[in-house]
Amino acid sequence: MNEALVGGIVVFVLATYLGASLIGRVPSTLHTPLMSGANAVSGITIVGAMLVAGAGFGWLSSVLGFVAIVFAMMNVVGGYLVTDRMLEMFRKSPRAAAADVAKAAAGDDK
Amino acid sequence: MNEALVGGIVVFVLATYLGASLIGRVPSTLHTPLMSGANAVSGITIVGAMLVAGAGFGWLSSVLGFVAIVFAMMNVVGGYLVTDRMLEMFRKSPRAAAADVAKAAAGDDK
Amino acid sequence: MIPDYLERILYLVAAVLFITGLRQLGSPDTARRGNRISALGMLLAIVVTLLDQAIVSYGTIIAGIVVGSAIGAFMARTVKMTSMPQMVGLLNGVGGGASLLVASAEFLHSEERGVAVTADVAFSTQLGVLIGAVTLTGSIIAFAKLQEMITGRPITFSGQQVFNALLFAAIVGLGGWLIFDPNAPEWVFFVFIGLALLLGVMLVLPIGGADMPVVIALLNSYSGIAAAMTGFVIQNEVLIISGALVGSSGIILSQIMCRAMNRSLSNVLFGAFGSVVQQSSKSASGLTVNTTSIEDAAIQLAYAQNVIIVPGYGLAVAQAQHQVRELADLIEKRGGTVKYAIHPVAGRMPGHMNVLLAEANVPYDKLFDMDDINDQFERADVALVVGANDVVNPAARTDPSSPIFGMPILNADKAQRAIVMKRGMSAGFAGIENELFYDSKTQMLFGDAKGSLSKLVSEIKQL
Amino acid sequence: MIPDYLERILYLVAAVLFITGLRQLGSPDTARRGNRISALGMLLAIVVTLLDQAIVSYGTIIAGIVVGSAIGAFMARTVKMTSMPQMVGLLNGVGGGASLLVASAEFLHSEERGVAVTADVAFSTQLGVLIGAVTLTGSIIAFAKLQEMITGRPITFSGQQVFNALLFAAIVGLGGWLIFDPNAPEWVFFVFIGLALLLGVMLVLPIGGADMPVVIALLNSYSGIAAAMTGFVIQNEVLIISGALVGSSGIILSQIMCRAMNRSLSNVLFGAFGSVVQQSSKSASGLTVNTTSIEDAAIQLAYAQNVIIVPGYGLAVAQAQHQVRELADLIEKRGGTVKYAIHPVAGRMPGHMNVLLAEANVPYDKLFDMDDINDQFERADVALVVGANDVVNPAARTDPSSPIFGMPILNADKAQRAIVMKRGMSAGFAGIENELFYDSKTQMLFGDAKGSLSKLVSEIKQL
Ligand SMILES: NC(=O)c1ccc[n+]([C@@H]2O[C@H](COP(=O)([O-])OP(=O)(O)OC[C@H]3O[C@@H](n4cnc5c(N)ncnc54)[C@H](OP(=O)(O)O)[C@@H]3O)[C@@H](O)[C@H]2O)c1
Ligand SMILES: NC(=O)c1ccc[n+]([C@@H]2O[C@H](COP(=O)([O-])OP(=O)(O)OC[C@H]3O[C@@H](n4cnc5c(N)ncnc54)[C@H](OP(=O)(O)O)[C@@H]3O)[C@@H](O)[C@H]2O)c1
Repeated sequence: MNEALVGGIVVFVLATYLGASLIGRVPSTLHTPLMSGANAVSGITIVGAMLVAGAGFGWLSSVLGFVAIVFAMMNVVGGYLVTDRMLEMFRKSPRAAAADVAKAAAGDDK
Repeated sequence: MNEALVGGIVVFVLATYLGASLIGRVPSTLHTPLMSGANAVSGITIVGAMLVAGAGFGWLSSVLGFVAIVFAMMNVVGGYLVTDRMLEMFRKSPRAAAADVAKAAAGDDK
Repeated sequence: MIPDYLERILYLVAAVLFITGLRQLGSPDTARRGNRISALGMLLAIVVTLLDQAIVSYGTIIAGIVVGSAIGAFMARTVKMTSMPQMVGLLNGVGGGASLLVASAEFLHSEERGVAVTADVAFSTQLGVLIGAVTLTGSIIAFAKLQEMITGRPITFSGQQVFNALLFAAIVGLGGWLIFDPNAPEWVFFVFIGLALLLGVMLVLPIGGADMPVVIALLNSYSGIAAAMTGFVIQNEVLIISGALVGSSGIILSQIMCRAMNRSLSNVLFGAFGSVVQQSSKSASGLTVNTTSIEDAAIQLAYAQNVIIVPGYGLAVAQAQHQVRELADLIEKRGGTVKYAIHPVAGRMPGHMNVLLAEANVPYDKLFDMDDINDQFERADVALVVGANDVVNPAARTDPSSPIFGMPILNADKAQRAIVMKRGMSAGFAGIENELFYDSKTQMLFGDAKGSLSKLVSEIKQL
Repeated sequence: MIPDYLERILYLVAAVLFITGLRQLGSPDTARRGNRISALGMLLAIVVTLLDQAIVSYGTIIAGIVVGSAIGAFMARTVKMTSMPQMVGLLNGVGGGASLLVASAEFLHSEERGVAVTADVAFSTQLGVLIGAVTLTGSIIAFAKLQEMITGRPITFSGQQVFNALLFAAIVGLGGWLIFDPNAPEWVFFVFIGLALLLGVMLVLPIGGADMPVVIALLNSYSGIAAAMTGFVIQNEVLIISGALVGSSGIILSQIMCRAMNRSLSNVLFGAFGSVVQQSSKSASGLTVNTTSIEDAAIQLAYAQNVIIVPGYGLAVAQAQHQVRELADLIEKRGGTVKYAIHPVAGRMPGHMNVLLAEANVPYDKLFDMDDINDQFERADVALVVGANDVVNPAARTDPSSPIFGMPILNADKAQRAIVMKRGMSAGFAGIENELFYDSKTQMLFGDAKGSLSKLVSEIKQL
């Protein structure tokens, strides 16, 4: 195994644990936006698509790369916009916000 | 900046975020054991101490390395044992355990 | 055009923005900001990549970005709120498709040059191809099921499990060949892709339409892993980190979603196989229901002080959100108070009822979470159940043999009186009888929810 | 003796064990297992290092491990439960010391060989030295304060802030010199270390003894960062990962601890400077307290049905845990029920009361967390407050100008009657008056808690 691979594995493992610990107790209303927001992040493959399309590897790579960019960009742009639209619907009402503050004040250290 | 340094920074940043997200809502009874358990982990510097002491760098490094090993080992062994002793005192009672189960059953998805 | 180390540091910054964004997405106060922070990270990653030294031609890239963004933006702007889950599924599918294409392009390119790739790169490549392909077709099937282009019922056929096992074995075999024999003929690769695409279809077909949100969350996790594998192939850290983040958070999210429905992930994925069709333990024989008329129900609602409305999947089917709001406004104008009780898994996707009622401009502070309102049912004069069934089924509390036993439910049965609007006596998603309907305090108002609600409104107006 | 890649993978496994262990340490059910998992990770890391190719002589290493382990084990076995915080502080200090030594040894070794180190390695080295040194001496001061070898009060002198600023400037200056001039004379390095050690002392001196648990948690975080810096110096991933883990989790933990006391971290660290000595807003002038006698209190307790005992710091001072248990047993034998109400920050360290009462074998299921018992005070015949003060001060609920306003407190004032045992009318940790003592339902039983409790026991036995 070469250096870079091991480095990649280390980073992969750490990020995996990090991802798992990011999602704690999410209210169920946010499940769909969270799913869709995470989906947009998985569009990061756009980076790979750009590198394939732009590296001048010949026509085959360019074509595949082009389609990959279109796909990934749909995922990215669509994903973030859809999430934003959903969240716009879930604006917090003043009442709920006040309740939260009260809860926090009542001691959120358990 | 060389490869290894950047790799180190990447790993450092990921681990920092990971550490922060590991500690969520800890009941206050566990603050002291958690502190002491984390303290034992910081004894990982034992690895550095061993590398310094054992690398045959000359007497100065050996002496400093020896003292460093003793210190780090005190931290490691003392830390884990003290934590264990404390936690032994905090055994869960059946009552509390049952209450937890009830809570979980009542739906812990908010 | 920027030095290598700077590129890596900037990619790291992008990854940190993803991390911060995802964390903030998990709590209502910060969710919207979190999404934007995450989008900023993506923008940064794209800009940094544009500056990468390996990139020599920009034409294709710019064209692809423009086309893809336009399609994505159009889809996001025009989709109906209630079609969100299938939309997310589709977007997720194309994301997986992108990973598939990138990994394939890398593979074909190194074939072309005749360079022998090391086993670990070959391994990541084939894994990226496999997972990307499964994500692509799996998501398309999920989309089709939710869009009702194909039946929402689990699709099974005899020998399906044997077929799937063989399919999987073939994929593993071909993948192994590709990894360990750098001179494997090219057709092997294409057959490998074909079988992987088929696998995606086969995995999702036997899952019921109502479980698709969970499937999409899971496929989302897959597409993250596919991106991470692609990252190993092209040795790019930001792909590895972000892919792994999505990979693990997606799995956790799908587990949380299952738990809210009181089911296990494996039950969702493989439940259709070998399931002895659950006999509802309580059968309805010998019990009768009280029915009521529009006129009668209208009078009760008109003079009620406290009304709690319990919306369910039937409200979405009937698309009666505007009518329900009209009725509520009317009751309030006559001096009563109306609250909506929102069960976490009412409908067919998390937040379904919130989205639906928000569409009809129901004020957000009239929507109450289960835990906040459950104590108030006892004081309610009428609980108006509109197309909800499982989420008000008392068997979840009382009958350990019921498939929904243990799921927290809304206490509609504790109200002074319950009026239940549905078309007939059919069961809900869980396919079981509901004792509430036979309760002496319950009155059934049969008919399509939209129709009944409109009639109630005009009836009350005349009082 | 093992290949490089395998070493890195095994180190990664060790890091994952730390991660799993720390996560499990945060929840009561899994805490003990988590600690053991983490210890396993450390064992793995040590074994892997023993197999590192760079290690040529084992004598020193084995000797150091044996000596260090023996001392550590001895300390851990013999320390009294109530001295845990200072013990942890001391261990943390030597951990920081180890990082200091490793970084110094690396620096001196490269000096010796006359190789010029790059700026980034020099930077990590000096940071490791600095943080390691601060951790070492800071922890020692914290230890001394908790052990009452020096006064627990904040130690301040005029010009202290100027002095500290100059000290810090000197450290930054010398550090910069060392980083950017590879030919800096050797004395610069030793002066740098000396000043860093002094800084550790100066930072902790002005902090009050009761805040030491927070300081130790923070220094713990520092020692993690020092380890991570050492990792950069010797380019070892497991040091970087584990150090960063501890570094960030330690900071979060110290913030959580501050929040439980309703204070901010910066208030803890710098509160002693420029603090206008807080005048307690309510003064006691004109109010009188009701006192009671042993005989009277004994009768009340003997015939009470419901007694809630509220232990506080005074119980620890008096070391009266065994007497309190004896009294409770006696009441229970006579047919009453006794519960203990545990405030999260009662005493001087988190879990102080739990440890103390566990030492006297009080059954764990008689200890109730604040949230679980606060509703029950109204139904209690007697609330017996043993050496607690701030945690039962109603000003936290009612007086916005009070320094403890907003801290959740135990509702001892809601009980039918409260008996408060303390030596006199001195204030508690927060230094403020307590209205509860002047309440008409409250009776003061003055005297050392241990003495009063023993007398109560013998009195009740004679009834
Ligand atoms: N929210 C999620 O994320 C999610 C995801 C997957 C599965 N689920 C599951 O879905 C279920 C949701 O429960 P629920 O109570 O909302 O719905 P439900 O139990 O599925 O019941 C819906 C009821 O609405 C009635 N209905 C259908 N069309 C109607 C119309 N046009 N007018 C009036 N009534 C109509 C149906 O009865 P008739 O046919 O007799 O009218 C049916 O009994 C739960 O079991 C949950 O676990 C939820
Ligand atoms: N738990 C933690 O982690 C932590 C850490 C740092 C600070 N703190 C702070 O410490 C405080 C803890 O509150 P607390 O109510 O437990 O204690 P407290 O407010 O400090 O009061 C302790 C009381 O015990 C009395 N006492 C002392 N020695 C006694 C003896 N031998 N016999 C009988 N009584 C005796 C003292 O009054 P007399 O002198 O009149 O007898 C004093 O008023 C809080 O303000 C908290 O924020 C806690």
